[in-house]
Amino acid sequence: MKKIINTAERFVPEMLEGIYAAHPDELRYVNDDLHCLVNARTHAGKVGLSTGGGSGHLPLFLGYVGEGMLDGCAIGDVFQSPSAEQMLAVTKHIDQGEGVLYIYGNYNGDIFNFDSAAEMADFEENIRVLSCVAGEDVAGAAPAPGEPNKRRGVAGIFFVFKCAGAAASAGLNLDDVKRVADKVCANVRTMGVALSSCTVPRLGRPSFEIAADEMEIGMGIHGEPGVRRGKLQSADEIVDEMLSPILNDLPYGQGDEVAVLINGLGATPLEELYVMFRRVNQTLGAKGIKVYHTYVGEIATSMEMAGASISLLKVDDELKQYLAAPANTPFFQQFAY
Amino acid sequence: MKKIINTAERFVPEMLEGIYAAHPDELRYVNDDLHCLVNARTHAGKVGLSTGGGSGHLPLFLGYVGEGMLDGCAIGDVFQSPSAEQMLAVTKHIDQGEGVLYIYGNYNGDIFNFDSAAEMADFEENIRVLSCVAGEDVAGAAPAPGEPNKRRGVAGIFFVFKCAGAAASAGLNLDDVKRVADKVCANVRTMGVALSSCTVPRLGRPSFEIAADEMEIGMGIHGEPGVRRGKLQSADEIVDEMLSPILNDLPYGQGDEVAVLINGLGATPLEELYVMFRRVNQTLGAKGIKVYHTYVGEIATSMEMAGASISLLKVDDELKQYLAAPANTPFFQQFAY
Amino acid sequence: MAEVKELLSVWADLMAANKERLIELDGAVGDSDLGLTMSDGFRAAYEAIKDSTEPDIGKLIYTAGKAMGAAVPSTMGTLMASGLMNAGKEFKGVEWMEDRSWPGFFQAYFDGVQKRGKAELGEKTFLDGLSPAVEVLRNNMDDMCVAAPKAAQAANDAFHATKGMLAKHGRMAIRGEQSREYLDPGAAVAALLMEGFSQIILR
Amino acid sequence: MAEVKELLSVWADLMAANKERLIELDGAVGDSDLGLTMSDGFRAAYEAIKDSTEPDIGKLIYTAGKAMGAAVPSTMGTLMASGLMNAGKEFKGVEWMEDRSWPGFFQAYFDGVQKRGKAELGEKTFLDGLSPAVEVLRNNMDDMCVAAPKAAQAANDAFHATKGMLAKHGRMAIRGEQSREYLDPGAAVAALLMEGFSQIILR
Ligand SMILES: Nc1ncnc2c1ncn2[C@@H]1O[C@H](COP(=O)(O)OP(=O)(O)O)[C@@H](O)[C@H]1O
Ligand SMILES: Nc1ncnc2c1ncn2[C@@H]1O[C@H](COP(=O)(O)OP(=O)(O)O)[C@@H](O)[C@H]1O
Ligand SMILES: [Mg+2]
Ligand SMILES: [Mg+2]
Ligand SMILES: [Mg+2]
Ligand SMILES: [Mg+2]
Repeated sequence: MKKIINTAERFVPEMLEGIYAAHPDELRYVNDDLHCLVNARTHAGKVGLSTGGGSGHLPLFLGYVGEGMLDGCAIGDVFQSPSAEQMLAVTKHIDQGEGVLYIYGNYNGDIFNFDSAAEMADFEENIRVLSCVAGEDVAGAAPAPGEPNKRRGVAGIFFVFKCAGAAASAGLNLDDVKRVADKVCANVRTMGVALSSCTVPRLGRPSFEIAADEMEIGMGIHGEPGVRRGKLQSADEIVDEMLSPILNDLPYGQGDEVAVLINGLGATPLEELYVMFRRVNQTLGAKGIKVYHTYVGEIATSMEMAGASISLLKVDDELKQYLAAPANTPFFQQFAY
Repeated sequence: MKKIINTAERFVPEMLEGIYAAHPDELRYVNDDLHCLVNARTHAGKVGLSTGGGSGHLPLFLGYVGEGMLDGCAIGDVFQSPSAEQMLAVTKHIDQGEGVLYIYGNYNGDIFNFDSAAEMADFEENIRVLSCVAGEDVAGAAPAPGEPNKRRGVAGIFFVFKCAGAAASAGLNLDDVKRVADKVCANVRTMGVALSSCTVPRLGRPSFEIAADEMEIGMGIHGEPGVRRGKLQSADEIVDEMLSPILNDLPYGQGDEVAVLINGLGATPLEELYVMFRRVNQTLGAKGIKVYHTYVGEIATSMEMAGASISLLKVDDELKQYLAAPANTPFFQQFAY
Repeated sequence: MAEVKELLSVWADLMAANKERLIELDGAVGDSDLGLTMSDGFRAAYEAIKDSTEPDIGKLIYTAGKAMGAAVPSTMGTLMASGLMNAGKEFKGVEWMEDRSWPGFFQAYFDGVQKRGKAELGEKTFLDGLSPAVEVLRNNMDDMCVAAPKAAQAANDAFHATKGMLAKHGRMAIRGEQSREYLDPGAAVAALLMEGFSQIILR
Repeated sequence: MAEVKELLSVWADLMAANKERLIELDGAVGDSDLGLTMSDGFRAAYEAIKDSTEPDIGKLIYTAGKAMGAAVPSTMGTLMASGLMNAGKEFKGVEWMEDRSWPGFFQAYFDGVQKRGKAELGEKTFLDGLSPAVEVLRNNMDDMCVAAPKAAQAANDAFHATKGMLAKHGRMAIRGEQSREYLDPGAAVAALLMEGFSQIILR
């Protein structure tokens, strides 16, 4: 473990102190708890959007709190859900009387706590809460009809934040914002590859072992096992192996349009992400799928893990409009396109 | 070496293909050479700003070509200067009759080639070229009076791009844009720390060895030796050791204002950069130095090197105005603040 | 009240002693955090009540559960919090823990976990570890000194029996059929809970 | 013309053969690229002219230098390009390389490097490796078979003598006084150039 930290215990609170100090005009915390982060500005009459999840994924989750995206975020310890009480505190602050949508990843801990928080918000505060649970990692099997979705939520949640955020800013009501969020979830698919492990500070050792010449296709963003461990291959081979289950998971026709996200997990240079995008772009072109817009960078990380993920979002005119809307948070800025 | 690439030889051209494919509306290349990158838009009457340098530092250098920043960039192989011919091709394209300012880092290879390019631009094309060479790494000794500056240019060049870019967009002439760029150089100081090496693909092995419990204070962004190798310390201790030579290199008084850049070298998580900023902020606060604005993130990297750098730019009203101006490039977006 | 404090104290110590083992079990199939969350969580639960003078056992247990949920809001942390809080609700107003009350305590714990996690028996979770133990307790209500070690044994057997089961919940479920090859880490926690219970009963 | 092609061919081979050594020398004080840039650069220089039918030796050398500059625009790559291009200018119109011409060739090479790099002798650069060799050539103009191996020896000695010098240029200059402990990698290239020259003269 080679980290620039003081102690493992103080890692998350000190990171948060740094974040509030760096962005004093944009971010606040509520309930006297650094883990309850909200946009410094409120927008009367707007549906509130909240997320939450473990630390160690910056810019995910808190990085997307800001103009045109989310209103609040409950922050957990590294790779740990925040508590229901923290979620509730954020919920109470961001509700403008129009209700709140929770958008979070499909992990047990988060589900249990957001469910509790939603119950408390309803019973104790009379706030209407709906939830959108993102789970788009095709490393997991597609849910059988009627079965709950067990797929993990990974980098694709960024598209949910972006579109739902733009929809809420455009004045849609809670049910409609949820419809937009659900539409994104239904149309986004992700696949990852890991080349090296991250180390959770409090564990003090790598979350998994991987040989110097190996990669693991489909590994999750906390180091959960993937679908295949094997020798490190060329960028084009890796991309092909990642892209094909993504493309097979939704019907694609000639002329369909997608937004692409090539996400770095932490230690992989931007240069390599662009080498990957080159291949993605070639393959999509060959299949007659049009790239509407491309995001390349670190959008959802696993501390210092080396590796990347590819997400495709199949877009229609509505999603295109929300994707292209401006956004301005301390960690993500986008002019309208 | 664990990289998502095809072959070391094709690494840079394939990365560039990916970049042009991802940003088709914003970027172009000239001279039939992927290494000669220019903004897709031209601005009549504007002074042209160009940079150049080796690959492996994304978003540096090419990432700052776009609205409100630079007009073109000549791109070299990993950690290698581009050629004078490539620089000349970019220069010819971006010149709008108002002359061109070269802004680049203080490295021999770049200096020799930019000097050649400037001579050619003058003799062959009648384009007036001025240069601003950024060298702000306090790991090197301050130049004796009358001696040339030997300090390396590192992440602080971002501030030069930002301010000179805003000045050129505001319509200043070549001499004035150079004055602004030089003012930034005179007022910015940087210090780095490395925790792990990067690997140049064509070398295929780490550029230097460093033990699992060691760090090197003052290491350069190509792995050039620093000022002290020692046991990894706590974040606060590391920041203290980096900050004090920065603060000692310029006179600071109560109420002086600075822009801060906490830059990740590649593999260090954003979380840790914020832990560092927390300490920087404390120390500046204790000295009565005001933080005007903070940038935290990967601004100038060394492939997958773990580590970070701290840059302080002492600002006056003019520099504040140029820093706060909007910018929009494929790799860097900023709304006016 | 004394027994409950003692029980939580023993649980805290046991989770701490088994921290590495739980990290390893969870590391094989999940994210390696279970050792940390369980040792921190039960420690927080105990700390929250250890100096309390609250005579109401139910309130005490509820408070411990709430502290656990705030301290370690992970899957198992939240489920253990739900178990404790539900047991607390069940024992509200009770000031004296009789031997015969223990089966009901663990049943309430079980119910709290099931209500939050919505898992069924046989789906390879904590519930599969706890359930046979609760049954043993219920069937040996009259002598906890007999029942408790038997229940501990039953929970431990049940933990080992999770190998072979198909995971339907949490991180392990992603592995599908492959999950059968692994022990369930949450069920190991159930075995530790019953082990701790047996220790305080036999003291 | 044949000698020049041969010389560049030998240089390309020598740089390739010494690639690892140059990487190591540069790795100790710089960025480890020198082995790559020199082997690629001299290869490119040779490739650019090897099939040329250009009779003008000056043009040939100039072309080789330009190719080198485009292929490896690093510090040493650019300096070597400047050296070759300057030598090319000097020998423009010459179609026959006489033995007595070689000192002038290397002097022009030296001048080209110095004009671009603006270093003085004694500042621990390539120039310090080349300069004594040029002097030996000039002093033994009449018999290159004697002069060339002597010059190679002089360049090699001069390379070793860079240990102790204070670096004033490039990456090594940052180290200040500490730079004295190291050999200069660029001077090693000078020694290889003279070694290659000696080889073709003695063939
Ligand atoms: N729905 C559920 N009901 C009961 N127990 C569950 C449920 N889901 C998971 N578990 C238990 O939680 C254990 C994993 O806990 P934990 O490590 O905290 O999860 P994670 O770190 O994956 O969030 C599993 O071994 C299983 O016994
Ligand atoms: N101004 C200069 N004039 C002549 N030679 C120089 C000059 N600066 C550096 N050198 C030579 O260049 C060598 C380093 O070359 P190279 O590895 O290409 O540099 P870098 O990789 O640091 O850009 C030094 O060892 C030195 O001999
Ligand atoms: Mg776990
Ligand atoms: Mg967990
Ligand atoms: Mg070098
Ligand atoms: Mg170099």
